[in-house]
Amino acid sequence: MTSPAQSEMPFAIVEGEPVTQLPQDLYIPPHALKVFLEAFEGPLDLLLYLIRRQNLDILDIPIADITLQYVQYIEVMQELQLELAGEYLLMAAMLAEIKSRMLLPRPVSEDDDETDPRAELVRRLQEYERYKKAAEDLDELPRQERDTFDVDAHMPEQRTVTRLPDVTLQELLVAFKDVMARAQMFANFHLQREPLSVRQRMGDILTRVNADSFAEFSELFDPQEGRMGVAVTFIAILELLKEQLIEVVQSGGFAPIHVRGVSGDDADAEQTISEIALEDD
Amino acid sequence: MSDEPTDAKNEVVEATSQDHAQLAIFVEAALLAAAEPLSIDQLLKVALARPQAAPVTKSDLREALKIITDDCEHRGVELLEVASGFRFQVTQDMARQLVGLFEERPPRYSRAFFETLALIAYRQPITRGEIEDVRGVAVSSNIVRSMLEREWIRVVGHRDVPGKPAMFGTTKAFLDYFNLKTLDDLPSLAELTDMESLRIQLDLPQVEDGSSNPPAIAGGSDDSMSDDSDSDAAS
Amino acid sequence: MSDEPTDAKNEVVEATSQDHAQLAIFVEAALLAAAEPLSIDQLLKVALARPQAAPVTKSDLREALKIITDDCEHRGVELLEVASGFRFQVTQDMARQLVGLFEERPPRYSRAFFETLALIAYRQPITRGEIEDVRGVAVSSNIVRSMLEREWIRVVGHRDVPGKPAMFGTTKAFLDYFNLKTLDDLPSLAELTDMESLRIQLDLPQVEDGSSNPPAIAGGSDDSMSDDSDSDAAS
Repeated sequence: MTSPAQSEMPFAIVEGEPVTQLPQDLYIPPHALKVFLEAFEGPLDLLLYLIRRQNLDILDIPIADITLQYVQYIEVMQELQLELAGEYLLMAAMLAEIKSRMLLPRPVSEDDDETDPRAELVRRLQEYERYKKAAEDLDELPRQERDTFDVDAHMPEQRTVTRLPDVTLQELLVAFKDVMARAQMFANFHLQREPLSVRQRMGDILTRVNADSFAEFSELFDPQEGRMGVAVTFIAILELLKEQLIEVVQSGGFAPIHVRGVSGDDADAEQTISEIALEDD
Repeated sequence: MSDEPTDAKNEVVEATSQDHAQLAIFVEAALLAAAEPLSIDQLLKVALARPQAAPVTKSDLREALKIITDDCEHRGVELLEVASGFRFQVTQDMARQLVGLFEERPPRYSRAFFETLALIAYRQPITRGEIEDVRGVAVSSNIVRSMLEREWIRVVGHRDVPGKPAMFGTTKAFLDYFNLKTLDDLPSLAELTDMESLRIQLDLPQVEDGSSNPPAIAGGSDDSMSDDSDSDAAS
Repeated sequence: MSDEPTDAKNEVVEATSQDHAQLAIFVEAALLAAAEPLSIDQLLKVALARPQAAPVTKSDLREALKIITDDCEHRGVELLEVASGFRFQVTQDMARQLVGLFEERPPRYSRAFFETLALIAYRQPITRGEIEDVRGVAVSSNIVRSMLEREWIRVVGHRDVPGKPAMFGTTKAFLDYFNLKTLDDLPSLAELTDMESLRIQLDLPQVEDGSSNPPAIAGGSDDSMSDDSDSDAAS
């Protein structure tokens, strides 16, 4: 196995020149380094780059060296004040942990891979690399707009007969029944409009959400109250948001929406993780 | 190379008919891929932009276009010159054959449409405001307009209140469409309780479609035994 | 007609190669006029909707498609079968010649976009969280949204875990765009160089024709009796 000497390995290539040290006196255009570092799709991608660049065996990663290099990258990124995704710091912590476990005496069954602290990391690296490759393959497939084009012949004007929708008497009757039933509902609603006031609902919501825990958005609605009741709840939530008494949070595009009361700041989880990472260096 | 090969210069490589046939293939593809008609100038520009562009003149292009025109004689598309250039177009004849391609499935009316029509039928004469009162939401002008256009409803008078709103009622065409003699034949709400009897009783209008092709369909399904096994594998 | 000519019945008009050539002209025009690929079923419907429709079978259509394919051999366009049917397109060779035709550059997609797309294509149905597990970074909402907008992916169900995250799968439009007929046509995944303990198994979903994914998923868990021994070890 090649013992990778850090001095020989540029951690970045800037304008064709290998960079083997952190830029201290030498001026490197920050944007160049930034572009280089931003090319990574995440910690796994960065790790793979470090491993592949040195032709290391992915099944036998020299964890100590790789960890050192990895952490140096992280530091450069932080120095450049790149917005560093939390995942990078998590990975640093994981590497540090593996490194320390590697120092512990191994169990007797030396060749049992299950006990290799690196196993999980290797699995993730391999899996990621697999899909990284698949993505490249996909990108290379001949595709519309780039490698082939749709063709079309002009269609001469046609007198198109627009067909009108068909209607059955039954549909009409069902619609009538529905609308009359709803009118009934509205009639009831008129009697109980008072208790559904927005202000009162705002109070109700505030008592249900508090600063310490989230309430699920959908749970704030009671279907039994009917459409108007739901509307009142919704208006109340909007009003509370406007008055900044609650906040609405969604962790991702299609994730459930949560509501909580507004109070002090949240604990900074990232801080703790980065401390672990640097501590270990 | 430019426009017109001068007869005198023998050095000028003259495009052969072979070259023109090749160019025709290129021009055909360009016209089919382009979203808009292409003029001779545009075709020339595109032809010269080819990675290994053989020199091409406008008269070469005209030769190529002639080849394409001749080639189309036995096809369902033709090369047509319009104001802004050349384009491929489905022939008139073929366009008539392609009716099935653009036949849209008739759209469905919205729930709002049905409810509005039902209220007009069952509660006529009725104003738009009154419909809105019952439905609890505004009635879009489009809905009223499309009913008027189908001549299912008409304005039967004006309510004697501020604004003099129009009152709507159903028409004879409405009754005809649903095979009803009078409004009294409209089913009552009570009848809805037994859907099954309703369906039998009502003689719901069948969609009359003169163009359905029973013989053709029959022919198709005759073959289906052998065909289906194929198509399973194919699709 | 063509497939199984019963020797007995002479009345059955058999489609001649002449008829197939005629049909090919029609099919070519239909495919050129249509904005989307047309399946055999759609072609059959359109063919039968012709004003004086001669009876046509699917196997007649396949004959016609073969004629068109052969005819394209010397042209800049080709007939291709993709997931949702047949379409004409400019050949790759010709596309390179047509650089001058398009001002706009083709849309470019980031690495993050393709890695996410690859995971959805190869591992569908897959949730966003599962994608993030493999990639080791968060998946941006923009990427998912733009895939949904292009209709390359769709929500095929929800994973039965807390939060009920949406599971994504690819669409026919995705396959069409990449000139593929089925998911099986995707480039195969790289083999894993395995440590003994690492057994990562890929469950490539079968492409069920027509039937949408949710039942396929249900089918998957039905099969789990036989599969589980493997997949347990995997994930």
